[in-house]
Amino acid sequence: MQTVFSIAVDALAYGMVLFVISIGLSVTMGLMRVVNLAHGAFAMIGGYIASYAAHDLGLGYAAAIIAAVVATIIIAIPLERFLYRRIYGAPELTQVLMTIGITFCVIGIANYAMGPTLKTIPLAGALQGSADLGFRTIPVHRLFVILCGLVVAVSLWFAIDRTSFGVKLRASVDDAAMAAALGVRTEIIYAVSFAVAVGLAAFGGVVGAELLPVEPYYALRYMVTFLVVVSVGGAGSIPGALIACLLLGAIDTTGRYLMPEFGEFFFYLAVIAIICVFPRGLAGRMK
Amino acid sequence: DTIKVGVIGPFSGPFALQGKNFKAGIDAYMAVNGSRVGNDTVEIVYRDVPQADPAQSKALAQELIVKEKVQYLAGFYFTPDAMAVTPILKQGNVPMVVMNAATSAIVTKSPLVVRTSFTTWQTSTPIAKVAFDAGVKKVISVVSDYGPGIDAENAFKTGFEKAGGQVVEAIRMPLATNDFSPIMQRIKDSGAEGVFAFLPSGPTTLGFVKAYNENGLKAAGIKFFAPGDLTQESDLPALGDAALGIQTTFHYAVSHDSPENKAFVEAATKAIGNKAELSFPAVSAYDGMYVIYKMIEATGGKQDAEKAVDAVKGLAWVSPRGPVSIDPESRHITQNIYLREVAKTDDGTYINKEVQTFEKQGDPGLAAAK
Amino acid sequence: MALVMNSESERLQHQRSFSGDLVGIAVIAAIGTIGYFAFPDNLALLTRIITIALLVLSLDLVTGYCGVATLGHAALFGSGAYAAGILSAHYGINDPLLMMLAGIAAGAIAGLLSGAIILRAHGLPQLVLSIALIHLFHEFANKASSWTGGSDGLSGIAPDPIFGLFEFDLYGQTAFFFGMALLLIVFVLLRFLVRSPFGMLCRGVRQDPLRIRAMGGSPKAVLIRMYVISGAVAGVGGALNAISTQVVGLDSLSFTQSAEALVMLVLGGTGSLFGALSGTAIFMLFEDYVSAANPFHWLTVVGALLIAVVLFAPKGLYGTTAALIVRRREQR
Amino acid sequence: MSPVFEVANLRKAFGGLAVTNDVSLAMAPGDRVALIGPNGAGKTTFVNLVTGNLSPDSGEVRLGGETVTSINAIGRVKRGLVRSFQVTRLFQDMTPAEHVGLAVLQRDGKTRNMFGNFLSMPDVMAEIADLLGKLGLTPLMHRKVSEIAYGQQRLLELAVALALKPKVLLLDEPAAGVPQSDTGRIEQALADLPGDLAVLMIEHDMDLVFRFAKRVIVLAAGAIIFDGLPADVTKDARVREAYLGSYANASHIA
Amino acid sequence: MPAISLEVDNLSAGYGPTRVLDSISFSVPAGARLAVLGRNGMGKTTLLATLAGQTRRYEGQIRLGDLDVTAAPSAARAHKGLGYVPQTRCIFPTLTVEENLFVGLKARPKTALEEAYAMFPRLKERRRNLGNQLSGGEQQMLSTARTILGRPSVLLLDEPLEGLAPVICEELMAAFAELAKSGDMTILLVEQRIQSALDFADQVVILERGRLAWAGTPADLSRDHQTVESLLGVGGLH
Ligand SMILES: Nc1ncnc2c1ncn2[C@@H]1O[C@H](COP(=O)(O)OP(=O)(O)OP(=O)(O)O)[C@@H](O)[C@H]1O
Ligand SMILES: Nc1ncnc2c1ncn2[C@@H]1O[C@H](COP(=O)(O)OP(=O)(O)OP(=O)(O)O)[C@@H](O)[C@H]1O
Ligand SMILES: CC(C)C[C@H](N)C(=O)O
Ligand SMILES: [Mg+2]
Ligand SMILES: [Mg+2]
Repeated sequence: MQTVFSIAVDALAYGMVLFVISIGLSVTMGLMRVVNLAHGAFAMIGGYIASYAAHDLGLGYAAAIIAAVVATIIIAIPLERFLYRRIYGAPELTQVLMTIGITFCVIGIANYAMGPTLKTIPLAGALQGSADLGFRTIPVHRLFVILCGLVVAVSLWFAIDRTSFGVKLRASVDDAAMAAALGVRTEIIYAVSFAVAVGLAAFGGVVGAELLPVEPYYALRYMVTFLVVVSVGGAGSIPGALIACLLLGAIDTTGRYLMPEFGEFFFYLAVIAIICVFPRGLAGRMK
Repeated sequence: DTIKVGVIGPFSGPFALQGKNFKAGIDAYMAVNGSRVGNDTVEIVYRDVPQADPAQSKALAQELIVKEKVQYLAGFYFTPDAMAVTPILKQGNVPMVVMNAATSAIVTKSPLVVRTSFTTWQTSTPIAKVAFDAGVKKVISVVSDYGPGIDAENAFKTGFEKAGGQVVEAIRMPLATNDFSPIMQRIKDSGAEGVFAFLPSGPTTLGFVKAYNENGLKAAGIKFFAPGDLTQESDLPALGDAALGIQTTFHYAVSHDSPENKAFVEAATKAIGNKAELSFPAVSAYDGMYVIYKMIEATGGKQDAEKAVDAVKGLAWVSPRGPVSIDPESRHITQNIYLREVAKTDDGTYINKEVQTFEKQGDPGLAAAK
Repeated sequence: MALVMNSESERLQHQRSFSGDLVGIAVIAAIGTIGYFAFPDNLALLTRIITIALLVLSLDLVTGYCGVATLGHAALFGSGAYAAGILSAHYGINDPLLMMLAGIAAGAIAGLLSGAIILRAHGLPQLVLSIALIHLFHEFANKASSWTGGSDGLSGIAPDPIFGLFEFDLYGQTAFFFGMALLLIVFVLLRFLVRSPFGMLCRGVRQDPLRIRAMGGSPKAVLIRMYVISGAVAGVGGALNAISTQVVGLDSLSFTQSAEALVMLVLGGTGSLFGALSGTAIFMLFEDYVSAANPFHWLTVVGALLIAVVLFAPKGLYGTTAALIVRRREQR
Repeated sequence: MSPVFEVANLRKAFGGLAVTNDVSLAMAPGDRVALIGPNGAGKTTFVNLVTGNLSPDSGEVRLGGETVTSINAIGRVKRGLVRSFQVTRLFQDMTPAEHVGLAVLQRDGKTRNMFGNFLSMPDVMAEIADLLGKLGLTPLMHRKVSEIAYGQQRLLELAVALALKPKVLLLDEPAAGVPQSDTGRIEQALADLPGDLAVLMIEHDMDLVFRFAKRVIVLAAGAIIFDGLPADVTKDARVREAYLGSYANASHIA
Repeated sequence: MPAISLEVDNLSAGYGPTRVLDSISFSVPAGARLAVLGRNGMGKTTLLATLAGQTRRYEGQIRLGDLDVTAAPSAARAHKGLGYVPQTRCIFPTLTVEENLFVGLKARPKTALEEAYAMFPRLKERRRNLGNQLSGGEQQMLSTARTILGRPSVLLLDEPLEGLAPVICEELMAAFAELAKSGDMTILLVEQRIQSALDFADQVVILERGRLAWAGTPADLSRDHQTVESLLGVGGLH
């Protein structure tokens, strides 16, 4: 029984980490309909900046997170303006090509500039160590990630479903030309959404660095994971992504506990099963 | 004349760090010993195979031999990449010096293969004895589920059971595991007193070691044993305090205390640019170059693979890692394996501190395969 | 009257497309010959390009012609490679043609299996199904190491000389000509296929499956059939890979290989056989060139190439060039 | 004559909204029926149910006496039930010739052919030329659909349906978006259809409806409120109020 | 209040290299109702789309009142008072009816939605439905209502009656007439139902292969049987 609880706690924590890291991709992919394979690249840039801010500038954890988010957005602005703007509404495969290209470049540059070794982001004192749950301990940092996940989920859901910005964003994505004809300044809407997505990527990259350490190949190494959780949830749906992360986190964790040697099988079989039952993802918006 | 040496390794992509170490070792050797052997100038031609890809490796090797007219092939981080090239060595009249790939069988695929690195069997066998001597009788083995991991598991199990211990459970986990909490739970539940782990050096080791601490295994006194892949020097800064005290066996530590190593580290640091990036492939590459220079000397710069390989059979010298020799039978390197413990130095850097030496270890893997 | 005139012009058009076929074959053969003389000591690279070109052609059949998004197409390729390899390494059947047949059969079966799973969803979820599938194939091959050699690769493949005459040599001549012949045969067959009523139906399925249903056609059945054909083509590539390299590694069944094939296809231009061929050749030659020039930082340059292609040739290198030529011709 | 097409007690609700509410009707070979009704009355939904694009909550669909309720859309097409779409569904980068060619080949079961080329099949080409000629699309037959105007696409939509040689043809607003100058072509094409074909047409263009239909069915809020002769429909008060408006008073109705 | 009108000068436009509109010039006084007629494929849709800033303009000027909007992007034109109801309706499929309308509101308060519901009660019933679940006619209503909510000063209507029941058509044309009269709204109407268009309009232009082939009043047109026959291809008007 205790083992079951224990696995459940691990699953929840792991699922939330996945959620925090991939949710930005759900925004670009589901709402902006850009298959942004460079999501991991932005997460990685965030991680590098935080690591630099903490180690070399001596900033604290919170300040490092903010610096990472802001700086990553600043880096992303020219990319949005000159590259991404060209592929909004383009065929998916074209987007794949462009964003893979960006990823390759980022990997190359990171490798050159930062070196190929792992980078860490020192945690704030309060987040170090473990908390006692009674039947087991759990790293405090994981609790922090769970909290972050919840906050991000609720605020994103609100912004997209309940604000006029959200409506305009969804309208622009459905039919950019028509939205513009109705007076929606689609370029600004897109730019802001992209900035939010990139900011979330950077945030996820920093907060998730305990599990997915920052190194140049990060940008591609976890791409599949991000893509899978977002699509299983149904791109663009915040609750969907949350459920998918928790579900896949649970399957992965349980599989790894019960039969580690078949862990991959469990995970991917589950993915196939879920998509066969929900061909649009758990809560996919209709096209 | 110019003698070309073709080096195939992962110079970009996820293993770029290891490829960089190949280059650092080679550069260091040539910086120290010059690029001339007799009347010939040695020139290195690098080719990149970012991830294990035998077809690519073979195509590049073929190109190196046929087009670049290299007289020696070297490098090879991954076993399949090395395996793919062995069939063409004879026809190409080219010896191959393996600078990393760690599966025992490679040397049996062609008589023209010489290896200056290690095998996973070689580095994982001594730790079994260490574990047993430390009073641990029940161990759980946790390895990455691929060739080298399975080698490590078998090597440890063979050694540990021979010593009288018991491997209570052997877990193989996928290479792409990010969250190790469930594995740690398994370890706890197994009732083992120690854990033997093999993970390839790189990002995943960080999560593993952290999980070991954070899930309270360290606190519970479950001892940690591994071959040195898990604590390669370039990963240590990231692992930080979490790795302190972990015991590993390996053929080389950057902190090895000898004049040869001091010279090597200095040259290699200059070559790689940042000492923190230095790791074990560099020393295998350095010694690989030593072997190649000896081959060139022996053949007088003429292309004669068989003669070249014969010349280094039984060759013994003092490497930065300590005294080594090429076993004339297997053409694999015989070397000391060291027990090391992760420690923090006064200037705040982390090192693998050598605490015990197992001298003149051959490759037990070949024998086991028979 | 109008009818006569029309069928007249139709016939002309048909003839033109037929001569187009001949030109296509001639172009491929010519490029092959040029390659042979331009890189006489790099035939291994050319052979590798041919192998991958077969994979990319096969991917084009499902992605370009049928609109199935997949990042798992190497499953078909790898199955072919392992089948041919296992036949030789474990059963000692070393005849290259038999190995080729085994590759084709295994590729087709893998195609059937992949198709049955991947076609259960569309768009992004479909892409993810394909990713899951390729990981399952990969894991399976890793686990079945007594058959496949696991991560160490399957070695011990020793193909006999073709027809007992042409031995596979260090210079890669035999492998190159063998590959070239296969590529030409496959290309001609595919040319017929994509022009045929079946090919037209596939294009219809890509654009609007619901429309096809309303015409009484079953998109699923069409796609599955195409997947099997695609598997056979990928199987040819896989078997050629096994025969020419004599090793099969897990990478031939990997996500990376699949993704790379997709990148090459999009780079050349989807939905045309020449797009697939030119994409493969250009990408691999470019990669070979820059990675030899700077093995350490070439990835950045390749990334820049991909970005540049999207910016300046959004329909792919071949697709954009072809569109330009057509436009020129129309304007004249 | 026995009905070729029959619907019995068909029901469908989306959430709480009963869009098709116990609809029954039958058509005999040669029937020319117009289905009219207010926007959102459930006409398109009815077609979708009948063709198998939607599955009904209850009720039955019969084709030539055979119950096809459990047969999928493709099977129903193969049995001769063909529809056109209210919003054109065409293959954007194919030409009209290819559209019709594909329909003809599919109808004749020739799309398994992996080697031929329809351009070299004289019978197929003749049929294409004939059909496109009737609808005035001959000059455009080798243009991509994406480059031809919407009105012409509507005509092509009809051509594709006709190419399948249906027994029962369901047309969803075939004339919407077609200019008056060209509705004549549609009428002519419909007039040329084989006499034993049953046609059900949804249309809001009353002039066309009254010229075409021998029988008019009015659907409102998912239920049939009128089924009878065109001459009588304008006299029905409910229909006038719900649908026709002042049109019913206009002089030009036969 | 300055009378805003629309002025087009020597406008040419098309798709990529295909030129569809050829040197079109005309001007519409404020509050006018202009019918744009022409047979299939003559460029009516292209003209409206170009005015709305959605196709490629080759040359020529477009002025909205005193403002030159030739180079302005679509959204800016909308804010300057241009409203466009496209032929293909362009409903946002994943937005609900209410959200669709909301986009058209621009900066007006949400309560203004009631105007649309008053015009089309059917939409109010369906307001929580997604755009792609609407019937054809409902989509047409939504498209029209959505644009009108933005209170444009110049309204471009591309076949707004397509797919609507006769009774709705009548109501809608009456509503347009009302808007033009009371709201100072200038309306350009493209319509296949020539009679409805002529009943509504006070000016008519006819396009023929991308050129302006005829301009005048509805009354003129009714008398000019030859033009009707040759440019519109119908046998005569009643
Ligand atoms: N995207 C496009 N690319 C190329 N040509 C186009 C495109 N769209 C329309 N055309 C061409 O432009 C011409 C004018 O089309 P347009 O849609 O403006 O006609 P229209 O007068 O609105 O016709 P309809 O009454 O059928 O709606 C047509 O000949 C058409 O073939
Ligand atoms: N998937 C769906 N979910 C919810 N409601 C739907 C769905 N599909 C259709 N409806 C509703 O059902 C009603 C009937 O739609 P239908 O398309 O059948 O109308 P119609 O009679 O064809 O109208 P029109 O003449 O305007 O085309 C409409 O009110 C529509 O909003
Ligand atoms: C443990 C690693 C250094 C082994 C290496 N990857 C090989 O394939 O042999
Ligand atoms: Mg309808
Ligand atoms: Mg139009």
